[in-house]
Amino acid sequence: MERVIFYILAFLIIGLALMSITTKKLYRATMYLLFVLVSISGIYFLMEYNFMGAVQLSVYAGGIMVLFIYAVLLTDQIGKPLRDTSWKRKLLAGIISMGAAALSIYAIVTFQGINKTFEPTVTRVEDIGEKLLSYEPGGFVLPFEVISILLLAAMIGAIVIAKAKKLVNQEKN
Amino acid sequence: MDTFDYIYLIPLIPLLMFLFLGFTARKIKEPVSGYLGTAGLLAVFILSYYTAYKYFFADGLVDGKYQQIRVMLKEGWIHFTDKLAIDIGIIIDPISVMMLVVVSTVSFMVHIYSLGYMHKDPGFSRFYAYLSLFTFSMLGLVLASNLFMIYIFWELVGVSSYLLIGYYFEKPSAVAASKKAFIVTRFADMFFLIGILMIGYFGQSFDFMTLNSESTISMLNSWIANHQVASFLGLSVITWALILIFIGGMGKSAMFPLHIWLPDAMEGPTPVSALIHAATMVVAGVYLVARLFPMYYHIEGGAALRVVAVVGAFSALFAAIIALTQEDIKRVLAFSTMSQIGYMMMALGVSGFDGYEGLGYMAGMFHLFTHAMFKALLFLVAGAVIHAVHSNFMKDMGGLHKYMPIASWTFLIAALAISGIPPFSGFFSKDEILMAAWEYNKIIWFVGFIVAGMTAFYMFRLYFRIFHHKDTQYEHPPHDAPANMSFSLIFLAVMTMAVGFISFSEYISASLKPFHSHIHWGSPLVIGSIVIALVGIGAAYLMYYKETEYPQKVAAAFGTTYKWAKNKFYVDELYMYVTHKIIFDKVSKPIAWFDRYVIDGFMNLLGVTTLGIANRIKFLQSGRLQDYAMYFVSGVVAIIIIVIYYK
Amino acid sequence: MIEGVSLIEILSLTTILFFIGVYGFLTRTNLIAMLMSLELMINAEAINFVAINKYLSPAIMQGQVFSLFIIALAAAETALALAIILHLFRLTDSIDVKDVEELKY
Amino acid sequence: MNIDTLMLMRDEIFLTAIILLMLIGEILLPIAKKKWLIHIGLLLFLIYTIQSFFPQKTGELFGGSYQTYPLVHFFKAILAVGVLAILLQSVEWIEEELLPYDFTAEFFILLFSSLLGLNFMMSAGDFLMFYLGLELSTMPIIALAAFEFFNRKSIEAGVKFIMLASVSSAILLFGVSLIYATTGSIYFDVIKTNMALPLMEIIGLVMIFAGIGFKISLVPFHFWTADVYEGAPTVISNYLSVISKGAAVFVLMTLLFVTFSTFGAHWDYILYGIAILTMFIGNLFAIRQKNMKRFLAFSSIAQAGFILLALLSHDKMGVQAIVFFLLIYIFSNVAAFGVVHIISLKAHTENMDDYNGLYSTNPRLSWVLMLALFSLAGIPPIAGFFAKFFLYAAAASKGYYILVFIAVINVTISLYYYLLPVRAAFLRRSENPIPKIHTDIYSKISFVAIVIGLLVLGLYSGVFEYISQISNIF
Amino acid sequence: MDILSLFVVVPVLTVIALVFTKKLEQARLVALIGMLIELAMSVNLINKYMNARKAGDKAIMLFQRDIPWFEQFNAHYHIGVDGVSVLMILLTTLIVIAGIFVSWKINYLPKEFFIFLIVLASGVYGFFISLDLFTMFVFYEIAVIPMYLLIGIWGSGPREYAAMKLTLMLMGASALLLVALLGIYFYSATNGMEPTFDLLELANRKMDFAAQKIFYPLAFIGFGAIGALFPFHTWSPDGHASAPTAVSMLHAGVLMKLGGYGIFRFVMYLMPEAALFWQDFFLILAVTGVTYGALAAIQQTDLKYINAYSSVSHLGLVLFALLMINKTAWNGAMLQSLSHGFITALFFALIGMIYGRTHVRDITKMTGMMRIVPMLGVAYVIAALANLGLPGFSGFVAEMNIFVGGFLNTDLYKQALTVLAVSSIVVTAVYMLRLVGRMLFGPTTKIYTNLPHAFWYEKVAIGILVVFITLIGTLPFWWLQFIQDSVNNFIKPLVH
Repeated sequence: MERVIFYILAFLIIGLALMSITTKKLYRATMYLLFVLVSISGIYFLMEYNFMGAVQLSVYAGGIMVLFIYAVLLTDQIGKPLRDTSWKRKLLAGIISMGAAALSIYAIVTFQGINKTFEPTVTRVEDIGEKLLSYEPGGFVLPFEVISILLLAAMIGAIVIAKAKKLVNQEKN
Repeated sequence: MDTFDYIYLIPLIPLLMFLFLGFTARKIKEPVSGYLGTAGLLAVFILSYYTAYKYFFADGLVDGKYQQIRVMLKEGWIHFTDKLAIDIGIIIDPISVMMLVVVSTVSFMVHIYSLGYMHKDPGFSRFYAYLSLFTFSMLGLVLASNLFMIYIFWELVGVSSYLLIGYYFEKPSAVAASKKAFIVTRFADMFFLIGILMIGYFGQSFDFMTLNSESTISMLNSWIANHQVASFLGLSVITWALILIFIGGMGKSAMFPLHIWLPDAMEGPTPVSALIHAATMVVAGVYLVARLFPMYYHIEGGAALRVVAVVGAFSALFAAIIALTQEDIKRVLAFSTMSQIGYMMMALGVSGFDGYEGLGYMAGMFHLFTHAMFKALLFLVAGAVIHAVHSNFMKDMGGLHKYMPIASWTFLIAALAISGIPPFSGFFSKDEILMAAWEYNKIIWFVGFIVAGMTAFYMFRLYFRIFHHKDTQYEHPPHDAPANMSFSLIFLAVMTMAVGFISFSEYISASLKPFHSHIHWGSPLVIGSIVIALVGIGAAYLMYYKETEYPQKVAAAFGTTYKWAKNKFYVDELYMYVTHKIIFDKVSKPIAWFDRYVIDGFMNLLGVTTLGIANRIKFLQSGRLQDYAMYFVSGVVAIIIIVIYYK
Repeated sequence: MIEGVSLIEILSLTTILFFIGVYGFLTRTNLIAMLMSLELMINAEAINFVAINKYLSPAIMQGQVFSLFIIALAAAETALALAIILHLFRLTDSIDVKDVEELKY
Repeated sequence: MNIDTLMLMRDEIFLTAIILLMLIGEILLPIAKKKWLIHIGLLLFLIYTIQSFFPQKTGELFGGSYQTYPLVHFFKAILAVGVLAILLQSVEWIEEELLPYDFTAEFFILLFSSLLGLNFMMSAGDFLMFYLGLELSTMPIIALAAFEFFNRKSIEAGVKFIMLASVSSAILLFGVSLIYATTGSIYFDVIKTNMALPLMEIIGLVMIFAGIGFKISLVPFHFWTADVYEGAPTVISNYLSVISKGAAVFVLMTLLFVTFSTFGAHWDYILYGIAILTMFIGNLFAIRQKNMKRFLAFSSIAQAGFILLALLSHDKMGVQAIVFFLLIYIFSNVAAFGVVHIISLKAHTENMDDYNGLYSTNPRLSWVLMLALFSLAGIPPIAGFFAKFFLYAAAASKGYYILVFIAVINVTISLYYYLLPVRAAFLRRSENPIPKIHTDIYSKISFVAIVIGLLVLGLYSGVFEYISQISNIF
Repeated sequence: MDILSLFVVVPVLTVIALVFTKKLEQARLVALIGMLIELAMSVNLINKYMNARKAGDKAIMLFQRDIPWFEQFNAHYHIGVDGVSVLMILLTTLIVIAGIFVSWKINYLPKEFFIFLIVLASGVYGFFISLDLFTMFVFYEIAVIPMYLLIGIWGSGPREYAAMKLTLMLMGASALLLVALLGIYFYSATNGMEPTFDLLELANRKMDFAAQKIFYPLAFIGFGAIGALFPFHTWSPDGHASAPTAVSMLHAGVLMKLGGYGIFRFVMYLMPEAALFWQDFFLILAVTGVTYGALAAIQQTDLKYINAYSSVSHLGLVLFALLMINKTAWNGAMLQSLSHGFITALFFALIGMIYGRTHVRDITKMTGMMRIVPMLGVAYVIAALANLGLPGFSGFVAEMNIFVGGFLNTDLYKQALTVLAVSSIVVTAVYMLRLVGRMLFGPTTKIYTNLPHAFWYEKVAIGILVVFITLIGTLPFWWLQFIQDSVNNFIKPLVH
């Protein structure tokens, strides 16, 4: 059963991803991407990583996609068809990507140690929280702190640039 | 033999004089520098004669053999190896002492003569400095105790000759002549040097006494006999080395085919021509062969000496033919010099070694001695004439006998001497040469015989055309030279008359042992040579005493031969062709081109290629974001593939 | 662990997804679209980590936490990137990739 | 875990504190007094720099996520000095370009966060920390690259930088995930023991290498470098070219030498090839540049190629050579970029032709420029020579003479272009050279210190001895 | 401070003092004082050296000093001198002093000029005293690089091109040398010994022959390029032509000697077997250089080009002599280095003086200079004669040693090559006399008749050089005693 669902999801992900990167309409692309992200959260749920699935849905599908949509709106790209790139580039990119993908998949398939099986466990939200705040071996408090600074820095960076936009506008007027 | 310790003073005095005059050339004015130089030479003159006296009459002869005395001044001036070294030393033996006398006499006379000749010349002091330099070098050359030292002074003589020929350095022809003289002799010196290197390599010494010693010669001969040394064209390398050394002598002594510089060298002031290009430097080659005579004679049965004889004879004939046709009086004298040196070479070449067999050697030296006197005299007279007439060409002269009696009479004495008319000195030396040649090879004798006649002819052609021939009207009536110049002329004339009576063989011989030789007055050889000389004089008298049609007729009769002789057989042109057209244009120019455009071009090409590649690949940095990403991803893929491939 | 689905299958899926993202990044002409392709790549990795964690060492949770951080980072990155892109849009009225080719050679 | 052990990461803690202080200052200080922030920032950073020179013990924190040992600590100090020098040079720029828009604190915060990220990256004991450090170092600097808001080039640089940096970090991350799949861990020490080199792992390693190579700007991952350096504010280009690159090299070195040491032997010909490519591409592109920043960008690419020489040695010799080289390289490049920065700021030109006759008006700047470029070119007695020499020695010690040969050929090529600015400044005479530039005291201090460093570090072997002592990281 | 290190320290102090000077007058005075101190030290060194040898000190190198520098690399600051280095130091000092006098009136950036000049000199001094390959290389490069600025800033003609070419070629060659150094260094680590750069230590360790074969040509070409080894000489004509006078002097006079000296001191000494292995190959290059340079000089009309090709020819003789591998030839090589140093410096000084007056270097464009500037003319003739190997001047004794040395080889083929080399003396005469005849002699060129005569500082410069040219030429044994000390030791590994 899960296998069937997985394959459905997999086809959704791949199909929608392909559509997302090939469609001529930018807004549609964002929508396809949204569906991809949602499908991916399905995979998380399927793996019984519910917290991950939730995060995926809320942060990605909820947060990041909104940013994208705003950006698309702000840059006035809804109706415009996207310029097509040259066939040469497509061919080259296709060859490289497919080749790399084939290579990677071959590597994955031939890897010996990958079929170990473990007893299934369910990760609870509490466990994750505990781990995130633990400074013992296996804990992740340091990354947690670091990413806070990172987010702060990214935020400041984004704000500064956003502010600059205003300044540019002022300057323009 | 500490009594000869003062000998180093002989070259040293002119050297100091040169340095002093050289440094003060622009401070000290005219007569002073001349007097200084002359005074210095006077000292040398006295010392030389004192040495000659001391050597020949007091110390030299020990047990019936003249000693070779070596005075070592600096041992190991350069140490090449433990055995091979350049020592600075002086050798005193008959020929070097004789050369001392020759050099100091002629040089002293030229110094005195130049006081008048160079009067009011702007470079007066410089001239005397050069003269001192030359005298130093020449004295050093004759006194040198080893091959390398002789080479050193050889070069120094060359350079002083260069400086003196180019004395009038604002005259392009003088500059060209000096350059030519230096380069031609330098070319010969290259062979000389190679010869020295070879001799040094085989003989393990540069010292004359060692090289000429029986032990060295027999060692070398045994090597040759046992084929221990390489041979080339049938002659052993050691013989070749001697021939190479002889080539060096050929260069200095203007032997065919390296004679081309000598006529041009007449561009220098006439006293210089007298000193360098008649009496002293040009005989250096003869002296060199004489110095190494034991080697020349003994090594491989005297193979090298045969070359000397042939070259000498040919040069004598060749130059005499050219001398017949020249119009420039100094050139006539130059070719005459060449011819006479050929004679000397020939004499050495035909000589044996011991006792009377060594007549040729003695005669060559004798002729060197007498020739120095009369040829210097001839040049100095020519200088006086040129000084008076302001021209070098016979056509501008004539009838000078009444204007310049001293010049005329002294010239006549010298001309008689060179023609071989007894009792003038030239007769004795020349006759002995012919005698030696007769005993050696008849063809060579015949050549010498013919040349004697030619010599008499062209010398009297010269004499008559200058002093008689026609009554030329001169703008400024010429007159005899001033006292100082005339003194030299007279002194040398006296010498010319006197020296013939020295019995040379008592003093100089190849084996250092004196022997007795005398002229067989009645022998056909002697008579023949006097007759041929008289014939030459008579012919000249007929043709040139008065203006006649004969010269043109004779010239016409000889046609092409005359034209070739007049143009010196086009040897100069051949040289010009080889140097300019072949070496300069066909070798040097391509090399210069090759260097600029191929080698340098290659280096530049490296740079240009690098820049070119840089410009060609700039498209990689296209500025397109996705290109960059593409490179990135393909780079990753490529690396993966390479790793997999090589793993 | 998904019943009947091996890790190989999941990893293959994510690999395909990743290279679809790469392909998109290389071929889209619009900066925002490229950024979206980038999201696909990042998502593929996130799945990777989670899946590997799940299959290989479910007790340790390294991968899962890693994925969380990836998602957070992706958000920050996207925000910053979009800010810059929008700023570019202000300056040039375009977000086409061919309008950022001024710096070259 | 207590305060003592926590002090093992005092560099990072200190830096975080400075970031926070700047943030507070930004909030509290009134607009008129924002200028103070510059001095406060400088002062705080100076203190940080000084403290970073006090020795640090070896140890690890947070279950191995954070590791410190003398070499990394020393390297952090080097980076701190570099950043301090850059900051000193940029005071005037901040006053002129940032202060009016009230972006001073932001500048400091972003720059310091980036440095913090680098510190974490170098000290990382697992891939998570490594990745976070990498991102933390990149993202603020991307924002800074786009900081000249009215300059289209600056924005373009920002766009290119973030797009390519994201791709590269995505690829790196994919590689990490593959390694995670094969070794089952993200901790370096576990990975080291579990490495068995199946294909998957190789792919992962190559991808990680590409990600780090991107930061070092190795060919073919270097394409962003020139464009970003040219577009970004000079201060940021400077930072990118030395600090960011230096840290990345250090990380690559520790990863290759320690974590992936089992992989070493299979790796060498790749490094070999990339070293050659990087040197040639960097040099060949640098030759024809007229823009000074772009010129220095390619030169820095070529320099990265030289560094790879020492990476081939896999031993202490390589480590010490690399660290010493980076130290000297930071000094040299900071000086070179500093001069370019000041001229660009005061005379508004980055074109090499405008440097003609620089010596007639600005002899001191010209001297600094010359010394810096000579150091980069590796000409004794300036420190750069010694640094390069040790790199060659490291490669030669493993018998890579041909590579050294190629490298020295490249040095000759590089000498050509390093002489070009010198030629412009010293040899050329100009009708209207760049007018006399008055630099502020901060820049002067910075330049004087760097010049002294450049002259002393090579001749005085003490620093190298010290590095050598602490270089045993295996 | 030991007496050798002072040779480097004094120039450095001079440079520091120069930084604080303001005007030309001060700068040249400071530079001169610094170099006069150096001269005093050189004389003192010669004195001490002779005393030490007299006292029976048989060490290869005297006054050694060994300070560890980079201990991890076993790189030392190891210095010491033997006879050859002592003479080379004297040569350097004299030429720098002459160079300062020649540049007495330099008006464009005088301070900087003297700074670079003396930096260059310090590099040269360091090179001559170092016994450690690493130290040697450092000083070598210090000596090369100021050239770029000196030519580029104060040069004439295509100065930028020439400076760049010179620098790139020399640095490219030194790059080869660097590889060789590393090779020598790492191959010295036999039997678990620590690798070393130390010359004397390296000589004790036998380098692997296979390795020698590879690194010898690299090192030889590396040094050979600066010694104008054909075909790596093309930097020299352009470089000389564009360089300012003092720089040409120093460069041709001293810097180009580094090549022969380096080969003598380091390359052949450390890789004797390879030296024999490669002997014929490089001999052919050297002989080609000798004749080729001389023949190419004939075609030149630019004074400096003539001299540059002449240098190619004469330094070719140095390499030729070194390759002959016997004591006589080596004595000659070192003597030739000295001799050519003085002669060519004199040439360039005179060319500079003449050019400074006429602003023309083309010999077809001026004639009769002898009448116009007699002092310079005479000096030029002396230089020309010395160059063509006239006895009494230095060129002769050096060349004779070389030729005799070449001929002492039992190998007929080497003797033949010697003959070929000897032929260069004729060609030298041709181009030297052609030059002298065209430029100095002949009718005076009208436009130049009012040129000033030699100034006192020019006379001093000329005087120094002429005196030493003559001293070598007349007292070769005095100079050879130093050289022989050194040659005897350094030829040992090569001859059995």
